[in-house]
Amino acid sequence: MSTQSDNKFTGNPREPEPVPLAQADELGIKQVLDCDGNANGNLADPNLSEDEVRKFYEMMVLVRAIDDRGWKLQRSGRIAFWIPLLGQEAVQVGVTCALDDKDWIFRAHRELAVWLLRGKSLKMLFAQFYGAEEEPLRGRRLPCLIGSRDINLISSTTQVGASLPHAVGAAWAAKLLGGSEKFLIFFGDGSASRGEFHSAMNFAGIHQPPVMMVCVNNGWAVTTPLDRQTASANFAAKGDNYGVRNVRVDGNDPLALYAVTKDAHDNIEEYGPTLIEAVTFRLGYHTSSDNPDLYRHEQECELWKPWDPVRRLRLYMENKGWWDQTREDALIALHEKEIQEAVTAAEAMKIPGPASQFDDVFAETNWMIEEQKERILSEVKADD
Amino acid sequence: MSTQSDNKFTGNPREPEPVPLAQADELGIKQVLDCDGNANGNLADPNLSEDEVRKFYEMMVLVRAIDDRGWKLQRSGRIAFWIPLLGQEAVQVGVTCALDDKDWIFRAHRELAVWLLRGKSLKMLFAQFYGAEEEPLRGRRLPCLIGSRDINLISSTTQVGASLPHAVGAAWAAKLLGGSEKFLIFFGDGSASRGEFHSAMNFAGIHQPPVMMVCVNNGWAVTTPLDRQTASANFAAKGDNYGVRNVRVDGNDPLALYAVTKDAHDNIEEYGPTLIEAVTFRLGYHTSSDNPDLYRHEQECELWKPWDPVRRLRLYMENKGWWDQTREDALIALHEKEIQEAVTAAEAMKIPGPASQFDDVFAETNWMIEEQKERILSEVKADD
Amino acid sequence: MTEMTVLEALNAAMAHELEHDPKVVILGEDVGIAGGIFRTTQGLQNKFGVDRVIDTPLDEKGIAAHAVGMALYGMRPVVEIQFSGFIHDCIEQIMFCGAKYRWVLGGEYSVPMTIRAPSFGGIMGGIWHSHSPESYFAHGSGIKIIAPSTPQDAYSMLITAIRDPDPVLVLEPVPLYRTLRDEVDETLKTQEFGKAEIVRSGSDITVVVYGPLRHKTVEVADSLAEDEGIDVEVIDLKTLIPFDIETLVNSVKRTGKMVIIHEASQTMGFGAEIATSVQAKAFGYLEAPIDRVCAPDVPHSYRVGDEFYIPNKDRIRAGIMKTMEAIL
Amino acid sequence: MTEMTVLEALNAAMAHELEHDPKVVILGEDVGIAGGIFRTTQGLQNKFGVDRVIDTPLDEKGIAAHAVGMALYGMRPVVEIQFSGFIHDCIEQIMFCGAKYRWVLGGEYSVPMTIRAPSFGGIMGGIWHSHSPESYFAHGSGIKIIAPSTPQDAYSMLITAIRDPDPVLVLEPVPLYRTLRDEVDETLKTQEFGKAEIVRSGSDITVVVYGPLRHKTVEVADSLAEDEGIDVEVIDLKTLIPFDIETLVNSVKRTGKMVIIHEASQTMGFGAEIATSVQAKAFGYLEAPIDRVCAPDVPHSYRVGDEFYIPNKDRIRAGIMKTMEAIL
Ligand SMILES: Cc1ncc(C[n+]2csc(CCOP(=O)(O)OP(=O)(O)O)c2C)c(N)n1
Ligand SMILES: Cc1ncc(C[n+]2csc(CCOP(=O)(O)OP(=O)(O)O)c2C)c(N)n1
Ligand SMILES: [Mg+2]
Ligand SMILES: [Mg+2]
Repeated sequence: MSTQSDNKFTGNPREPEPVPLAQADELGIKQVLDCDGNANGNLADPNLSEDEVRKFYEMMVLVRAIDDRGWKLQRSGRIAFWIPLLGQEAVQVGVTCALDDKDWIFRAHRELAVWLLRGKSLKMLFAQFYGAEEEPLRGRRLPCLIGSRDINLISSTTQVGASLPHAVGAAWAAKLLGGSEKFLIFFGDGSASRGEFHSAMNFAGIHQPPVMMVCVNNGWAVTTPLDRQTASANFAAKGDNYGVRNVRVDGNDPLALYAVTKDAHDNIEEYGPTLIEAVTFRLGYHTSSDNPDLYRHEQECELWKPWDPVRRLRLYMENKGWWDQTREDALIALHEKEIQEAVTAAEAMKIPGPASQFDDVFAETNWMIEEQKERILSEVKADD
Repeated sequence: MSTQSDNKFTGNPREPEPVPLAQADELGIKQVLDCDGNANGNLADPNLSEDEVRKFYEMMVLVRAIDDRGWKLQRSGRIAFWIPLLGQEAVQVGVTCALDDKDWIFRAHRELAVWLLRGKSLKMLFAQFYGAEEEPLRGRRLPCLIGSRDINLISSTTQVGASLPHAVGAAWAAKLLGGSEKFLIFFGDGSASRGEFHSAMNFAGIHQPPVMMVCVNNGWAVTTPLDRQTASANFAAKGDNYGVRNVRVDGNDPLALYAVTKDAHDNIEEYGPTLIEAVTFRLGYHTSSDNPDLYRHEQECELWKPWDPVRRLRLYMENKGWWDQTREDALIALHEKEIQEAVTAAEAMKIPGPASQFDDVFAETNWMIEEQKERILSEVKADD
Repeated sequence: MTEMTVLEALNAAMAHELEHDPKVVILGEDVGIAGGIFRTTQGLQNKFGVDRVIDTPLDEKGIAAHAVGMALYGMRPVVEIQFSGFIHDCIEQIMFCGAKYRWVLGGEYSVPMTIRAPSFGGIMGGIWHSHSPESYFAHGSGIKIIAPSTPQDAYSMLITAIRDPDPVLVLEPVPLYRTLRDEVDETLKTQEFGKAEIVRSGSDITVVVYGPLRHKTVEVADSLAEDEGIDVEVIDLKTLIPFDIETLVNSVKRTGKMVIIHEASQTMGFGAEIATSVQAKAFGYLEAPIDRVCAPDVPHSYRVGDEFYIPNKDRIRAGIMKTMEAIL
Repeated sequence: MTEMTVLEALNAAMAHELEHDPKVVILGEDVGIAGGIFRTTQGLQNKFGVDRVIDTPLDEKGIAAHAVGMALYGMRPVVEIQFSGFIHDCIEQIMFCGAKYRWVLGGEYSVPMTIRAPSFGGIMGGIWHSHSPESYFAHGSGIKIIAPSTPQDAYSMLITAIRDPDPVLVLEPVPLYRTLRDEVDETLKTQEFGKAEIVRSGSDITVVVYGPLRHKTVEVADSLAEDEGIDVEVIDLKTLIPFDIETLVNSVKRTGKMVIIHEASQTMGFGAEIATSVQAKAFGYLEAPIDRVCAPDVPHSYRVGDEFYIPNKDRIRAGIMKTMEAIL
């Protein structure tokens, strides 16, 4: 019987495991690209057009640049908090592009690309980071917890995993009412330990709503590695228990992610719900409050770098003759300019005062809230 | 995609499924006895001695007689509530007999045999049904929710499934502190839908405490059949997801239950925890408040009757020459007498007054409880 | 006008909404073929089908959570929690997801779900089958709480709850399900929340109550009028969040005294909020402290809970007399 | 005497108990190698090993539930909930399993578990990272609630909690973790629960507070003495269940006025219980209604919550003045 006690604790981060993406076949991981960007994996190249692949690539580069800027804004004290996405660009782009705009997406906490892929502006994105009054969530939520109804993007409720049944429930409702939307939720490996994973998978297996559940397995939940989270390293297979179709996919391979999600999406009538495990790695900090040096072996990031999704897709495009350094330089320059404009705009925006935050508790307010509001506003006004 | 909508509802109970015990081999169900009591199943006869088998049989007959009497007491208004066990005698007897007395058992709601197998009296059992002050739970709990520390039997907290992690946690504590006890919990197929099943299996898989989790799969949770509870009819296999060893066993075959539990128990150091799915059937009502005619096809009980655990073990004993009608008659008469004595004794007992129920909220009481107690006792006394 | 039990009124309300709004679904354990443990939904699955009256897995939290998702999409799910003693696993989902989504999502989404919680004691159910859950839902924000305790209120308030754009918790009076029968005017489909009812007007003391104890309290009031000449005003709160402060304050301004009666245990029971709010607004009119007659801070005992923990008539009477005598 | 921050005091308390009682274990998300999100358990796993300081799966309910089981066996698990905004999934397990087991099992078992809930606002955390969870645990029975807000109290009260034979919920003051440093007498291992502390004695008005606001309140009191000549008595409740009614009542008998201040939202916040209990026992001494200064019944906003929802000094001052002026 293997026990936790066998692991003598040394106080140092433990030696990293080999990168699972390097053993995609043995581990049942669907993969198009190898680490040099050649499409010779166990999954056929979806053969997207140059334009489409370029869109993937440019968006991955853009969200990486946003992440970089967000991090710096936090470090310099301009915004209070930041949730990095470094290394996880592929899953948000590949998956989102496989859906229709009318499909609903429930976010976890690292998927900024959905916002932009669905046509919202960089300016409003930074407005959310700054908590501006005019962004859809009106300064109520932590930076990065974006969402907006006009693009069918639902910001999570912060308790990780808790919205899994919301996605399943919404999909079930659409099915019952004859809606044509499909539903997708991103959630982390850590979040799967919560009861809602069990509930959501169970209901999904029984009622077969049009939902895709994307487990972004990045190997860590804050400081906790996978083998302290579950004794079964294969997340996808957890679907078997519930009669839910499932697939493991290279989470750093935008083409494989696109292909697998598109298949699940387009055949949802036949397949029912799919649990998609995207095997990836968080190259950055958990959040701006984190310090991975305390718990993660420095070697681990090094091992994953050859599997960097941006690098792999760039090599793929270069192999095809679709990309070169000139274009890269131009893209970087463009992003820098656009991001700077967004930052400048966001910094000029009004942040909410106390009054507007009293809205939206109910469709109609009540005497309790109004009385409290009046008192607080008067006390604050009286003294300031 | 199969959907619930395909099931056109008729308003009548649906046709019964075939009895899974009849297809034990195909369904991976461990079985010693066929339905005529011959030991020619896929699991070797544990070859228990005549005395041992007789003990099993007599206890199964006794709890069935208690169930019958309890039911009648409820129907005649002598006790307020009853939880039948008819048809599920084998699992409580076979499993309990495979453990040592020091091992902890967490109950679900139908296992009366543990109480008697561990040496507690019939009189105290009926005292609990009547809610007498002198029984260990002091009239606080519904009839049948028995438990007592001196036999390491823990009454459940009524929310079904909620005590699964308590059993795992207690086992984990024993392991950490070097205790030698092992732990076992009974829970129903319905209860496995709750989040605690997920938590308990997950922690058990990671930390490998000495615990056995017995899913008494009786096909129903009140009016809800298995396929509305989960899309995976094989409960045992759910252990795979969590790295928890698992086994399916004929839940109406006391010898198979004994053998499977004993194996899990004696090899717990090597195996780690085991999820045991006991496939059985509730022949009776869910509780005294239930009416199965509303939801269960009358044919279903008929199909299960040949698999009656009491009948099968009796045939086994008769085949061995260990049992005959004379002994049966004597046993029935003895039980009737003993039960009558217990009823008479229980009816003579004091039931608790309001005062004693204020104890045990905390190790030491506090002013809030004492002030409330004093007021209530005075108001009640003043007027009565 | 039709004579109905409380149970029949609830059933009729659900049937009406299922009939007239395709977005309404009923979800819960065993709500289907047999109509639930209490038979509140009897006949509904047969009439509206398995996609409108849905048997769920045994997972209260999962039920509530999926209903939140359905409601986000625009459905009006009506969740039955089999007994309110089993509702606590849903608190995070109801209070910190469902009830917060409107605000947290910038006002862009709403969660029009109804949670039916069969509550209160009196059926010898012991701790988990005799529960008053309101305190776990009355703090925080984003959910309404109602406690109808007549057939008419059950009918009109349940329909109102189903149509409400926000989450509503319905404390259903289990002990009255079959024991209370009265006329129901089915043309009164809705009833504004937040309005208390003066069930018996009186000038000597204000007694605030909600749930099944409303009826016992009126009986005690009547007998006090007869035996002692004390004229008790009995107010059934009916809506807990938002509660009808105006009616309470106006009453206590007339009577100068208030006793609050509920089945939930005393400490942090809803009586604490009523008392605190009322004294804040009517301090100068109070002739005696506001008193509470409640269950003690002890779990509900199978054997003695119904008889002694839930305020019985002796205790209600003694409680009223205590405040009356405090003045003398 | 050693100078410590609140965080260091909590760490020292756990280290001491781990060292001296083999039955003590720490459980929680990320409590191991990095010492938790806040580093409260820093160094403990390294010193005591992975079997005493245990990283759990991301499953608050599961953590609480397994700790209940460990405690039933006789261990003294100390559970860290990463942020108290995530504690609501544990309510059933803590309140309706852990806190009820002693009674429900006839007094034959006990559940000596401690739940550490990093609470209160002030770190721009928004709704889930700025939470005051006490109302969800103060109703019902079987659990104690404490809110230490000095290094000494953190040290002595956490040790007392770990040694307590019943479940104890510890509301830890996140905003003070690193910002408040003071002398700790490590020989004072325990501190009796249920005793409030008169932090500043005064004769004009009683102000009851708990948690981090204790410090702001004293500042306001000092400035009121200086600016207005008002002599405010500030009482830090420290234990919520069971709370120190005697100290509160004695104080209000002297001052005739009471204001309660807390970060939790107003309706059914713990102030409701304090006010109701105090008016019941000191009615004749009150010169004004008991007032509450709290967060509104609105979720905590990332942008404005810390500044305006949590009572700031302006609001505390205004609240005290309002009651003072009510008298004039
Ligand atoms: C219910 C709950 N518990 C704890 C937290 C604090 N927390 C935020 S993210 C996180 C880890 C999540 O891990 P995972 O699901 O794997 O996602 P990842 O951060 O790796 O993307 C934790 C513990 C939370 N947000 N919600
Ligand atoms: C959490 C919870 N929800 C609902 C109930 C009411 N209830 C009592 S037994 C039961 C069915 C349990 O089914 P199962 O676990 O299969 O056990 P069985 O009754 O079939 O033995 C239900 C729903 C409960 N006790 N606890
Ligand atoms: Mg992760
Ligand atoms: Mg069952």
